Amino acid sequence: MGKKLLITGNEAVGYGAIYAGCRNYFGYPITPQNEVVEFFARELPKIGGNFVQTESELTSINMLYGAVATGVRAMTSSSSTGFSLMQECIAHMAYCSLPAVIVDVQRGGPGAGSTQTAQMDYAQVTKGGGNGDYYPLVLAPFSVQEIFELIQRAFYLADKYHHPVIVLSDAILGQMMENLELYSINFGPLPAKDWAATGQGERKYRNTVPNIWTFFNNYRDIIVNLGKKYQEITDNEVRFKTYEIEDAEMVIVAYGSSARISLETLRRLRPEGYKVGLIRPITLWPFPTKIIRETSHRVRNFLVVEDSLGQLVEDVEFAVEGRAGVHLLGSLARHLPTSSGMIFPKTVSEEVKNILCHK
Amino acid sequence: MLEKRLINGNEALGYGALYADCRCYFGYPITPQNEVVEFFARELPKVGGVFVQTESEVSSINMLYGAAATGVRAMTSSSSTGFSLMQEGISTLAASELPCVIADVQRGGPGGGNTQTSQMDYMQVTRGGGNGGYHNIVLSPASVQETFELVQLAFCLADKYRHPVIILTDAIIGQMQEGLELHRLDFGPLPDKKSWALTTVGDHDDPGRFIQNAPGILGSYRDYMIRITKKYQEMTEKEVRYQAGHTEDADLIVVSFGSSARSSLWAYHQARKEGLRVGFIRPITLWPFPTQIIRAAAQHTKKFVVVEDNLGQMLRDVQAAVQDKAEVHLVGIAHRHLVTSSGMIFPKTVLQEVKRLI
Amino acid sequence: MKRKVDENVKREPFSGRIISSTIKENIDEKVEREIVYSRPECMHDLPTILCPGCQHGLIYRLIGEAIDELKIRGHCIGVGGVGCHAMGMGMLKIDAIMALHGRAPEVATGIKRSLHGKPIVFTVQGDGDLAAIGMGDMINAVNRGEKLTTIFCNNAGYGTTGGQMAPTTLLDQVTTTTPEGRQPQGFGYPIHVAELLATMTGMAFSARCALTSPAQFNQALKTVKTAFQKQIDGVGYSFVEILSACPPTFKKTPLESIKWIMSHMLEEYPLGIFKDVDKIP
Amino acid sequence: MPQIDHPERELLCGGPESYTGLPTMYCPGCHYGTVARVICEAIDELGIKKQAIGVAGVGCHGFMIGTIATDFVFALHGRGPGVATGIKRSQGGKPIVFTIQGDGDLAAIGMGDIINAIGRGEKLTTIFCNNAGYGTTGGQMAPTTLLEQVTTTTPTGRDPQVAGYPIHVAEMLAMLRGTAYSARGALTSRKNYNQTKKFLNLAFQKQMDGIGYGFVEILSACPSTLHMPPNKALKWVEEYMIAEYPLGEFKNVKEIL
Repeated sequence: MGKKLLITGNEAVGYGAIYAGCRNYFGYPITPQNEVVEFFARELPKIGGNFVQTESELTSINMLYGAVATGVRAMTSSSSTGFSLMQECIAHMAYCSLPAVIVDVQRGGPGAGSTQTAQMDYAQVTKGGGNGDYYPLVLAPFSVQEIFELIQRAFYLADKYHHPVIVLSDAILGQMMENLELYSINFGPLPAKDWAATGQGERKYRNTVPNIWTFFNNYRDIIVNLGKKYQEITDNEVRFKTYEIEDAEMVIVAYGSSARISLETLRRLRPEGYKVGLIRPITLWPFPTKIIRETSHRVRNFLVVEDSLGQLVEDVEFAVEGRAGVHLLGSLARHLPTSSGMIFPKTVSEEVKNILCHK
Repeated sequence: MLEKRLINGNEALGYGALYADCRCYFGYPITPQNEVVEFFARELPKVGGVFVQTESEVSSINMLYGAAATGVRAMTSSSSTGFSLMQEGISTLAASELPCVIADVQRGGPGGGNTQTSQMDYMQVTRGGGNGGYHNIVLSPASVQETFELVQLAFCLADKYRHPVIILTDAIIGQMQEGLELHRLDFGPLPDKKSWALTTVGDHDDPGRFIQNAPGILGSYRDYMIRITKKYQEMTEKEVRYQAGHTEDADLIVVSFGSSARSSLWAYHQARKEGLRVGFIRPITLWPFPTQIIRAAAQHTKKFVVVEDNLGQMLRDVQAAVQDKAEVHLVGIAHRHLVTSSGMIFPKTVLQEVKRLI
Repeated sequence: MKRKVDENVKREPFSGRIISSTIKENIDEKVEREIVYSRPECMHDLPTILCPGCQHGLIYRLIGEAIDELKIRGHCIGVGGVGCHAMGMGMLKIDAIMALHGRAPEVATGIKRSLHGKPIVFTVQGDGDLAAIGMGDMINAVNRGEKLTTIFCNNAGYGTTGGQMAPTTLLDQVTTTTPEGRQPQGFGYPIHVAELLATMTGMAFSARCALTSPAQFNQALKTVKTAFQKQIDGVGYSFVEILSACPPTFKKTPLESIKWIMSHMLEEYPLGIFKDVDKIP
Repeated sequence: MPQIDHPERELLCGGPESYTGLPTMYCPGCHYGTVARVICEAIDELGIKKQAIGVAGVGCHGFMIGTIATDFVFALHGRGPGVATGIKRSQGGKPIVFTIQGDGDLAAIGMGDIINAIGRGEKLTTIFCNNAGYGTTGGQMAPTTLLEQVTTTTPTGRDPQVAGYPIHVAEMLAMLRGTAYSARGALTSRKNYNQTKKFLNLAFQKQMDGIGYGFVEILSACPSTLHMPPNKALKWVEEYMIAEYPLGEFKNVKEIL
């Protein structure tokens, strides 16, 4: 049995990284993810790791780029507006096929937005906020325990595909405290990092990142290979969880903190006899299009619950292909007009009843 | 008589801005859009305008933010990787609802990529590369003349909606020379900026205006969200623009934008000459996307080919539009004629694919 | 004026504010009073939302007084950075805009140039905003020869985000990201922005002030006025660094925070004028 | 290539050991080939080829990745010091990491990055190629462009009222506490070349001894930006650039207090 702690989601990010063998963190303070920076500042020196407080998110991501180019496990974290500053280098790491883990603890947007919770970065992280053809893997946990586990998986996936992986948390998940059981997860063997630039040493050849020969000569193949990699990831890495969708008349789709709210709604509505189910995407890219498409053949209505003006809803509509109604319960359903507002289970229940009664 | 020039697309961007009375430009050199920076460095001082060569794209976009806040017409431009650096700033301009124009002359990516052409920024510009899920109107010209005209339109739309507008061209459109007819477009009256622009309070007993980059921190966040939702709704209803040919009787429709649309257009004309029932749709606004025309066409046309110089980004919007009513194929970067970064999708490749699918 | 004052009233040093008293003061309303000290004209009658003992409120008062004395309220545009210091921007009755983190000099450039140099544009930036993420922006603004004014609030840490290290944090100072104190190995050295910028050709004026005593406040007011004057005269960039207390970051009481500035910060960051020219050759 | 049979031949001068042997991709008269050579020679003299990792910025200088035979990482525009920090720290400080940056890369977009790298007390070496303009993008103004110099974005010459002043990076960085070594060299003569090599040796040595940041600015000619033939460009560097940017050491300390 692993050790148990009562801890915030942001600190679970830190524990997840340490249990995944990550000893390098580069970060800049930004609300609401300061606890991540502070966790590493406190814990990494104790175990001989490197913590660098950078001067900006631009520097964080570029230090990460340098560190992963040497083959070590490293990560950074930020929140929405800081994450926007990182776009160029995330795209560049995808281009160079480098394994990196980046955590985005979402806050309100656009721009500096607010420091409170929101889920407005979905499009940014899944559709590639930077330039060029790239899609980072995106993992969306919905509990403190899952943050811890998905961070470990993120490092594994990054090393397996040599590709940036983003863990998308939000202010609610980051700031709330829950029980956490600590243990390391073994995902099996990984490819060797013989491409890393560590100083030539006894190696016969020198390494450059990106490899300059393909860089100059074979651009089309680099991109086509990226495309193949995306296909492989889409085929193998889709993760999601379903809750009572077998007999459901309508299905809620939600991720992250909204999925918690939706799950609570389910628990309240099922005893009342409402046949409602929940699909919770765990990987946002690759998106679980297939399960939603299959479900859309027998369900009349979908309700997307996300704390934004409608981003996940676009992917759900894409999957449903017009066969069923797709409704959105977004930020406008928050209980307060200020930035501290949240979507409450009560509101979701009302919306579900509303849709089921008017079908 | 209208003045005529033989000019490249990047300079047409500059002329468009001058004809739209834009007198402020902030930019940083990056291939393949250096001609834009150099154009403004040369031309703006002559007309009493402001040109600043910035130290980075981050600076460019933030200077634009300052200039737009004073209510003047201002713009910046960059290319893919520099444009990525602007994401936070663009997101902020959308948050502060400031009118301005940003041009992205696409090059190869991701990241640093290369300096040759590609069309890989589609997702970035249409889905909001920055945080917060905002949407900017994206105009995609396919010729030098259209670049010139769409820049003027962009300034009008920016002022009309009080929102940033993006011009998406690419290295081919930017670098090629074509005939350009210079003329001023009149789009009618626009809302007054006096109510919000920062121009100093003067001697009046004005308490001062405040431009906020964080809509959630002061005041009602919900009001802001309702306002922008309505704004996006209005843009989606009113601003969709596209060019279409033979979509009623086509067995196959080619959908393409920007420089690829030029290759596709030739293939479409050629196919029609040869008696093939081929249609053509060129979205001019990439956001809002012309979903309706494609969805309507999908009722009777069972095959679509998307031609774009990337791994398939607009492809997704077309798939979403046809809703499983038709097959959607891609002619993408794998169809380039060369393996190096100088490769292009040739018109004859498009024609071949069209014939193969028909 | 009649005033009944209890002998047991305790007053805060420097400000003279009453900390505790047993009876309320009784003031005879009928007696004519003269206002000798009040809120500057260009400030809204609003309470600040800063922590007790924070000196950012004072900095805004300083700016307000300088603007009033120079009679430039109608021509000013303020640019606020990201951090607590930006919260004061709403206090001033002038046009104002919020910049992104570190980008205030560029936003100011955009404003100043697009209005053809007419307005008086100043930025208020903190140490995270200016010395960390915005260092390059600042240096390049000076190097471009902009005519702007920057007020730099140096409180040796990141107050807004909960007390992390800033580039200006002193050696051995404990913050949440330097739990063992800032060590040069791994965390580097405190940066002296006023001195660094003074080496640049585009600088017209660079100075450092503190607010630990009324004398220093008056000195600071004079300095800020000079800085604005340099912009009004179109000489070049002007820069004033103001050492200020952040009790939450220091983890000290307001009074101890002031003492700490006097004993530690002043030693690392000497006050004075590092550059003052009337013409840039 | 035709082989000439000439038994008495003696090798007087060859390529440095840490030179890959590839031809450079530079324009005629560009000094960057020479900059690459002087870096190679310094690396050879210190015998650090096997431990060294280079970080190349964006610009023509980035092509030195093809000529200097050490491990290399391409950095994004201006981000060299950040990338180098990541490499150095994640490898426990063992490798000798150097960045090669141009004037756009370092003095414009990357100014904050280098100042903060020094502020953090990094032990790195930066080689700054100052050619008073943006060569790669076709000759625009750089922060180091001289007053009155004509570029494509200052068509009437750089005017301080609108475009500011040339920036003196070596002197400015010498002001910072974390800098152990800062110097400026040129490559206009044999004497300058040797002096520059000495500067580079010292700058690397400061990193190897773990003292602090080493910085060398190298003035170089870019005939394309200057619109001059190679020999005139070289004269221009001698005459105008050295007048604005004096050569020499600005900081050299054995220990940072």
